[in-house]
Amino acid sequence: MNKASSLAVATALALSTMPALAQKTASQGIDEYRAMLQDGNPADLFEAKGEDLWKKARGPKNASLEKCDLGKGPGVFKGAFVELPKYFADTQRMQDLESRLVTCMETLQGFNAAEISKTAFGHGEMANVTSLATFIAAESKGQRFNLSQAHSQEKTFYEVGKRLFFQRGGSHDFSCASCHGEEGKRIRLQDLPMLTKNPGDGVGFAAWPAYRVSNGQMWSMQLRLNDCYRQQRFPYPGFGSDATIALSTYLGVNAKGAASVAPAIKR
Amino acid sequence: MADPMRIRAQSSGDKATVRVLMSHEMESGQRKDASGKTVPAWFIQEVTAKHNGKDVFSAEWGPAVSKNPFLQFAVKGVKAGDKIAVTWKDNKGDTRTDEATVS
Amino acid sequence: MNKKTQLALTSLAATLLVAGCASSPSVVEFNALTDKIVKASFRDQSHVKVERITATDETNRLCSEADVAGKPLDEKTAKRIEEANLKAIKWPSDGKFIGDWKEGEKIAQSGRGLTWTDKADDTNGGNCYNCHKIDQKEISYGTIGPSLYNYGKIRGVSNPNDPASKAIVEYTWGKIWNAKAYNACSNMPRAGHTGILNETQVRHIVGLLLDPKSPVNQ
Amino acid sequence: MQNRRETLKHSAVVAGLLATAGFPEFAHAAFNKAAFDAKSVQDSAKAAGATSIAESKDVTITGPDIAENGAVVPLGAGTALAGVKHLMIMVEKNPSSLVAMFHVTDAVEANFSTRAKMGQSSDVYAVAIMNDGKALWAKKEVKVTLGGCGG
Repeated sequence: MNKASSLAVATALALSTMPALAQKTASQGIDEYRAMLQDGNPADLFEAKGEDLWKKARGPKNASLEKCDLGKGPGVFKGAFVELPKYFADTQRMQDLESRLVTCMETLQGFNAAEISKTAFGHGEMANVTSLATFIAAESKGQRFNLSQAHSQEKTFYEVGKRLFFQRGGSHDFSCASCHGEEGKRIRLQDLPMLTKNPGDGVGFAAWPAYRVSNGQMWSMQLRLNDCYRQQRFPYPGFGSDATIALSTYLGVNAKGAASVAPAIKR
Repeated sequence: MADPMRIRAQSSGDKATVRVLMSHEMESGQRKDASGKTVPAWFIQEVTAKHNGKDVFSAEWGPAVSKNPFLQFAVKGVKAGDKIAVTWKDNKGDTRTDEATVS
Repeated sequence: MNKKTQLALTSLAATLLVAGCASSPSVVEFNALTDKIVKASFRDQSHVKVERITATDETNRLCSEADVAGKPLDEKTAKRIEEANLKAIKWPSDGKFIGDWKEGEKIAQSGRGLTWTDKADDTNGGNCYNCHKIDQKEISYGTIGPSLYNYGKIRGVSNPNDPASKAIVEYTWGKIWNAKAYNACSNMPRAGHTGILNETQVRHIVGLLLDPKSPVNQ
Repeated sequence: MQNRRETLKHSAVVAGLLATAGFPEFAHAAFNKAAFDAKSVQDSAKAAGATSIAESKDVTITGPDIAENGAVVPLGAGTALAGVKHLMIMVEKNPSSLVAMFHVTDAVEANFSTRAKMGQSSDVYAVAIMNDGKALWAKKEVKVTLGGCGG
């Protein structure tokens, strides 16, 4: 295969020249790459699993989640995703999709909510929460975000979320806004959505849960925020904690009108 | 037991394009865990497909196929309503079969 | 702030009452509530302690508040912050500003260190390429910060040891050590000041940017 | 489109049936360990029965010019030639080149796609092993970039 290797060298040499051109080609090339992955998103596997988990009788009470109230009445899941987080009168608190699912797993199925919340992402019942969230989110695909700001608590969480978004700290002085406060920026080759306003359909808040090809994991919004905080060099935000829900409320309200593409596929 | 596959089989003319997603770790055998020990290879080794019960497709895979694998192929002489069944078997002997109706 | 609200703020469970007030809460109340929620929501993980965000300095606090308000710091406050940060810069102990650009490139490439998944004794990276174009051979660079390609060349540094280059050399060291000394609310971390990079590492980064032999200046 | 619920229902039934029946016998189903263990494109083709090897315009390799992540690189191999026995997808610079080997029958088109892991930028190959033992190949370069925060 002598010809092959000499060709390889020639190609490599050609690619190392003309960096300006290569740069332009790089972003186009990556767009092509992303397009190739759209057909066949492994998130489908998690969505199917989530649907199964929703319907299956499980837990100490051997019950399904089909009577779970995600904000639109017991058992209604279509369109629920694009209205969360919201205030729930029964728990008297703001909840996002995942913390609400955990509430239902406790009240309907008899699981221990505190135990689930302490479980690491990708493990045990927490992995099931992620699959369930993927299924519920997928049922609102194409719908536009429309979070309520009617309840005073919803407004309060928006204001707190805004403060969290701009909170500088950690060893690097980073806030969410360091990366997501301006338009058209990127980290390495990753485009960064500006999250202080509606960043557009299927971008930012409207793209998670998403399948991450880099590690082959399904990432929920809670994990997305958790890993943002990790990279921000912040301490660990508790699963379903008020901080994560306030931040989600801020992002969700800002995303008003953006069509959801969740579950998406990401780097 | 392994999680189900997602199979989409779409007919166009007299053939059907089959797209499959499989739930599998596809551990490469090259990776080290936190303690520095090599994680043993664990991957789907054989994939086969049947059209209405008849063998039509087979492939062998190595550990370099990505996690949660995707596969696309096209079967000839297929019409809507036919059945396509896909089976995988991994190097530990685990196997899984799922079936889809051609649309 | 009325007494009822104050009481409400004393416990997290009672935060509902704040919102329940007829009048909307004030900025101060929202700030206080945010602090409480932060304390209740974050926990230590590995070597990353909650103090990292509850015990932030005045620079971060004032800049965060300005960001929330959506207007920049007033000139006087900004000056004061910059002066305080400038004073805190540690200059090279041996008077040498220029290190090995090859080592600098490695540090610029590395995004490791100081997250809860990093080991406490890991060597930290500079995260530089995350935000800056530097060596133009690296196409995977970020755009949050300005391009640093040809950084020294553009500034006319042909010999960093020449007294004529002194001001640029010192500024470059200072900017990497403590970016807030020159721009109070810069997005850039204070690599030396907050202990991300040590003196030797900062020297290598300065070398990467200013050494005429560095690929940055080709 | 296939209804998800139906797929699941079928899956359960079929899985139950086949779990006991074992893996169906199929002419090509035996795993060609030598081909997968081979380090190079050429050795792997030989292990798959190739007696000679040459570049061919009649074989196609599809893949991105740049992959944002080496963990998932969509690759495809195809040919319109008659008399093809196997189609192989290979990544030259992987520890072992062979990613996947597809067996061509009259019932399927000689055109297959999957996704591969790539440790670094490399040439990727489609190799068609013909019935007469000739191996015909096509290749393209796929650049793997470092995405994200590099941490």
